[in-house]
Amino acid sequence: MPVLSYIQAINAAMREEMERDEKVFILGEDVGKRGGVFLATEGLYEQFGADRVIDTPLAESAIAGVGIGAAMYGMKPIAEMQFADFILPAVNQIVSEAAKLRYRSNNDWSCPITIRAPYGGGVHGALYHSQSIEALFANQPGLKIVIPSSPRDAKGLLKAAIRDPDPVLYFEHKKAYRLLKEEVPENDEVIPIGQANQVRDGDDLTVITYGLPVHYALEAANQLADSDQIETTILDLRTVYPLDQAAIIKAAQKTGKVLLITEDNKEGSIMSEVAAIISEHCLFDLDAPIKRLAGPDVPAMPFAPTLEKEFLINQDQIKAAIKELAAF
Amino acid sequence: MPVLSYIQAINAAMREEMERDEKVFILGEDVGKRGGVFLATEGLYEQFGADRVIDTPLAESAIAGVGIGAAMYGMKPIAEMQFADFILPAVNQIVSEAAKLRYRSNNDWSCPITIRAPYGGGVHGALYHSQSIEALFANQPGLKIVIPSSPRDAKGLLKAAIRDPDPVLYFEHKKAYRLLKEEVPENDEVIPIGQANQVRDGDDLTVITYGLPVHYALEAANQLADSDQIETTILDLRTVYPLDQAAIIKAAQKTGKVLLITEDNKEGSIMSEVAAIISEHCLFDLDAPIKRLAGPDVPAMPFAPTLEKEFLINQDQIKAAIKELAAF
Amino acid sequence: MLKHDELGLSNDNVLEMYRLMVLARRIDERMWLLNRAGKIPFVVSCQGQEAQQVAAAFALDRSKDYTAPYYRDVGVVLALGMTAKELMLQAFAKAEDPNSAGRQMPGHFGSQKLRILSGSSPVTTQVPHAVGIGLACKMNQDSSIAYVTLGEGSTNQGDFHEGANFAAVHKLPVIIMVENNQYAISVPLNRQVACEKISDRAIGYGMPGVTVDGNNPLVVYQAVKEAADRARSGNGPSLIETISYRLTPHSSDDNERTYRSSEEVEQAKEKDGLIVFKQYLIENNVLTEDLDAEIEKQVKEEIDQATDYAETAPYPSPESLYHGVYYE
Amino acid sequence: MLKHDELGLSNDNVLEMYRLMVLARRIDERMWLLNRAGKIPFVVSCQGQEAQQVAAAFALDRSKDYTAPYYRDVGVVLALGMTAKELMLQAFAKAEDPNSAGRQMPGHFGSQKLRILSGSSPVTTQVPHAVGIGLACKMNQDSSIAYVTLGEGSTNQGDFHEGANFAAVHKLPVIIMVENNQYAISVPLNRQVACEKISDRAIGYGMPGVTVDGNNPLVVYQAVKEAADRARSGNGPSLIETISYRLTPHSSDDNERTYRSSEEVEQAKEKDGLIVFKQYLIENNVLTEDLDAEIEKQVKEEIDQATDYAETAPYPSPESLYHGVYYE
Ligand SMILES: Cc1ncc(C[n+]2csc(CCOP(=O)(O)OP(=O)(O)O)c2C)c(N)n1
Ligand SMILES: Cc1ncc(C[n+]2csc(CCOP(=O)(O)OP(=O)(O)O)c2C)c(N)n1
Ligand SMILES: [Mg+2]
Ligand SMILES: [Mg+2]
Repeated sequence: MPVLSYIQAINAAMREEMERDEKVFILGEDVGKRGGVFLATEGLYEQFGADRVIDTPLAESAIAGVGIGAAMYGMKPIAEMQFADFILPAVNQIVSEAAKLRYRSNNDWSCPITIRAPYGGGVHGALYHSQSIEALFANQPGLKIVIPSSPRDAKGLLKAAIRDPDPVLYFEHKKAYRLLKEEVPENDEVIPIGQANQVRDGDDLTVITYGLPVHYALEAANQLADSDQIETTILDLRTVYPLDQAAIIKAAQKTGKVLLITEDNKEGSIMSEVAAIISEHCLFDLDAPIKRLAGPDVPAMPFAPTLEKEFLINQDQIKAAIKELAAF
Repeated sequence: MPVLSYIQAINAAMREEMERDEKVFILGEDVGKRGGVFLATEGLYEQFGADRVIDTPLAESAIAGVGIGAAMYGMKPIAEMQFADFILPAVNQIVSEAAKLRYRSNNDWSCPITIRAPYGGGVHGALYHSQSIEALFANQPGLKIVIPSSPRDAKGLLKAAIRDPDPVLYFEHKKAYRLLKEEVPENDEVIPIGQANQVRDGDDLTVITYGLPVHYALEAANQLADSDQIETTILDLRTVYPLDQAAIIKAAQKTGKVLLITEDNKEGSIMSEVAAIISEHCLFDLDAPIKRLAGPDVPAMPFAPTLEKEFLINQDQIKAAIKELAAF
Repeated sequence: MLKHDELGLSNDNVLEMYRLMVLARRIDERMWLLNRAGKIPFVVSCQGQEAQQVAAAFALDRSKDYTAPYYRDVGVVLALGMTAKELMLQAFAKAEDPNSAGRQMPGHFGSQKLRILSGSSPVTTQVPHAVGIGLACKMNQDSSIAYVTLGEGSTNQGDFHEGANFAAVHKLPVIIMVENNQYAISVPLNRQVACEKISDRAIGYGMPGVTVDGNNPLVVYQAVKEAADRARSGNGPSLIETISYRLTPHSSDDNERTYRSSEEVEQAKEKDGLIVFKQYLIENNVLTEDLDAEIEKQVKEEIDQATDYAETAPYPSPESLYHGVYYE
Repeated sequence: MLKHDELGLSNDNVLEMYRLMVLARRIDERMWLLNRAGKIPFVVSCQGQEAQQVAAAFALDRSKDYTAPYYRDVGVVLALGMTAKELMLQAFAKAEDPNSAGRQMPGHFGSQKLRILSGSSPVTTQVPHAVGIGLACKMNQDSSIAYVTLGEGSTNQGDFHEGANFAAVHKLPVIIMVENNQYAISVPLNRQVACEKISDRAIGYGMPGVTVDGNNPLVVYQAVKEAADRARSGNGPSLIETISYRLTPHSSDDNERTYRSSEEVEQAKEKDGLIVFKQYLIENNVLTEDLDAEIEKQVKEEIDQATDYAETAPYPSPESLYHGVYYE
């Protein structure tokens, strides 16, 4: 198996799906000759031409809306938002249209669009190139929201998103793009949307998280297994909306101690719903209060390195939280 | 004290604030001669003229964005969105701009705008005139979200919103407009934003809710006190973002049994965060799992009366949930 | 004055057009009666716009083109094959309604079979959708084209601009027709736009733009036909503005006396396209008063039957609320 | 050719304009060096647009007008009174940066004192803000006007359309200047718009629109002056398009070789407004090579000092992350 970075895995997923199905095409800003500002679409313009890798005018509501129209026709558009922060002009198209199309037409029309967007901080992106935006969409039935935590997942989940008959928001962590590398199958591995993934097994406590923090949690858990004999179960949500309730309940019950981690602001994050699910279903299984480790409730991650650092969750915090919970 | 309906209280708050402060003005669709499609601004055009009660072109991003610009100048705009469902084209202006203006300028600029919008269902409004849209904004530090549950609160909270130096989203339940009536002080009662309100006292269990369900919960609680001797504490959140953590914790601890009610879809609602707060802070005070009563996870409330009814939470469900929890 | 045979329309063609206009008008009138009798909760009218609607639809290839009509386009959908019965099923919100199975309000059309894109309530979102259809047609060498309508107020939404621009840059087979009926609810044209004609916007997109008399179906037919030919031969999109007047209040919830005089409305009624066209047909010996009476009679019967059927048809079952959120 | 004295500009005026253009250029060049040396994480350039920027600012009443400059407008903010030191403090993300105290990236200007509206990263949101300022000026009988800029690609956003239309309908004192530098990152003009000139959009709003040579600061000055007079005398907004060329890659993160040739860039450099203006000043005996050398020397010293100061200035403290979310 070739070793691919997270962004290479994303690129490979798109290439393979475009080779497999003529209905798949890409539209977005600078996705053509430029290959995307992060190079996610590198080489695709050359391979598939300007008609299937479409540089759009600078207008996100049109990118989403035109994609939705094409999806209604039966195409399988992959719409790229240059940064997740810039998906906001397209919220009406995504929430009022994509999410509700099947429902409002009683299954007559559908909207098989994938909307990709780089999210997350730690890359000196400042307030508007660092945000976690998933919670804003995570109350909209009809949508699915996928956030991969590794190259292999990135590929398999993107393939699933493209093939999905419903609209999928696919958020990719821009710091993971080149940081994460691993062996990724060349074959047609499609990872089902809607299922969380246990990435580590352990009896002392459970960490539930998604995206880049899965990587950090794994590092921390492995170190603490060595240094402190703390054994941690880690559940990677993979799909953050709608949540895999059964997997969350099972993972929480397994250890009775739960640490929830997100890079997003704390209040109103994905982890609020995870905590709510656990508190509805596993109250008597818990041996410690649920703990959330999240970004602070400030509008977004600032530019200055001192502030960016202060905003981001770090390994020390994760380890301290794990130890505290294990000792509870 | 005069008896006012919920919408009359809203109208009175705007009139009084416009009389008090020349910087207050209204902009929105049909707010002028028409007095608003629900008549929330009735009579204000006549009293204050077309320059302070401005009929805008049909464009929500401009209503928000122009309001934000005027607020930067030092004005106190009240922007009306005709229905909360139609705030979505303005999400970028609200989230990227209003919410972040003070922070990104390090307190140099501020944005004292109030954005009013009728939300909620039960009025045959179908998918796009019935939505609860608060959760979409309830992860954005810099914003405040207020939802009054009674005429008196509607007036006092709207006055507070208009005077607030920061952007406030003020959602008014359209079914409450003419359903709810009570005595409302004529004087300058300003109800502070950020503080929940205990509207009923009881030792058996705690209901936490906001908006129109407060009214239903009160009815149910009073009936069950008579019929079943169940005594319920009811906490009206009033401000749904950022939440009044202290009041939530206190109310949960008081009875050890908590029922959370929202008209919104369940997953990712305001009640998810309330449950998370309780599960972080009051685990050992709880005698029963946290229970959430909410709308189903379907895109929105349909038009047909059978479906609207099936979507909406009703008195029977509230009573059954209270009884079940009391008996736990 | 332009004659129908110069446009290649036979006497049968124009009689059929006239019949559909009458049918649309009478359906609308019946709906108001039903609404005032408390039998249906809501009506939004086509009255005053039927002539342009039917004429425009006739200029399309109704066997293969796609349409994204807006809520007043009863004339369009009838011309495309929707029946009075189907419209009444929608008005009564019954399970058999093919548009949405009673989920959406009247005026929210949609039919995969008739290639009518499902519409929502937030105005103007359909413009990018139609552009997406145009894009898909072009990519698939499908000679179908996309036709989309909206009101003049709605042209002030960002989605109009973004959609029109996208269509022009990519030379897509799209016709955007603006039905300018002088009002957006209560807001008259001169408070919506400051340009002389809505079609003046076309030059800013680099597409042809024309303004025609919406009360003269033959000039509308001609303009749409030209635009359709242009689109089908690869020469890109067109903007057409049709001028008429909204003869009813905005909807059954509106009170138009707050913002316009009955004299103004009465004057407009004299120019009603339905009357204008009837006169034309009589003067040109296509229609007689007898034949007209016969048409009216048939239409009435059709509507009577449709109403009876719809009124007694079953509502969607409560359980159906939960279906069609995602692919099942 | 137009002469500066015909415009009422003295020799001192044009020399000062020239000095500011040079200062802007050299600051920008220095930032690239600092970026390539790893000292600052990001640059977004004004190079090629300084002439139009400084000229436009000089046509305003810099003692009272409001501006909403976009990220390339180093020339504008310098002309308004921002200093090299302040810009360097921003580039180094230091606490003393008056724009945002190191919270935002370079190019995100803002100063209450200088009436420069705080800007964000999502493009075009500033257009409605400027319109809101115009509205507030009009309401307060304040003879100030609002000046806003954006790139040609950004005119495709809904906010451009909605903002321009609002300003025109309400005849507000606003100038919208589009700095057309031929590219939006990698996407050339003809993939962004299909109109001949961006100023063709003005007629669709009912406002005057002109296109001028952005490399000739005198014609830019003249156009902005006329628009300012129009705005100040109550005749509403104007649209101005200035044509120039982006001489650098989009930003320090861009690789322009993927989408344009170095020949094309070299050709454009010959028409660089800075060179054109220098020649003009020399030919008109306002500038000599000696004086130019002196200006360059002073500018260099200013930038050296600014850089030294900014480099050693302190970063914002980690604790400051939590401040300024709401009014404190
Ligand atoms: C985004 C959005 N904002 C507001 C509304 C409420 N609304 C429904 S129709 C309408 C006026 C539309 O006017 P126009 O476009 O001229 O169409 P007309 O109804 O006159 O045919 C408004 C404001 C809406 N449906 N969608
Ligand atoms: C809403 C939004 N979408 C995308 C971006 C990313 N982006 C930053 S600048 C830019 C191109 C802007 O082009 P133009 O308007 O021509 O201005 P220029 O940079 O050429 O001066 C893009 C796509 C953004 N900042 N905001
Ligand atoms: Mg209209
Ligand atoms: Mg540009």
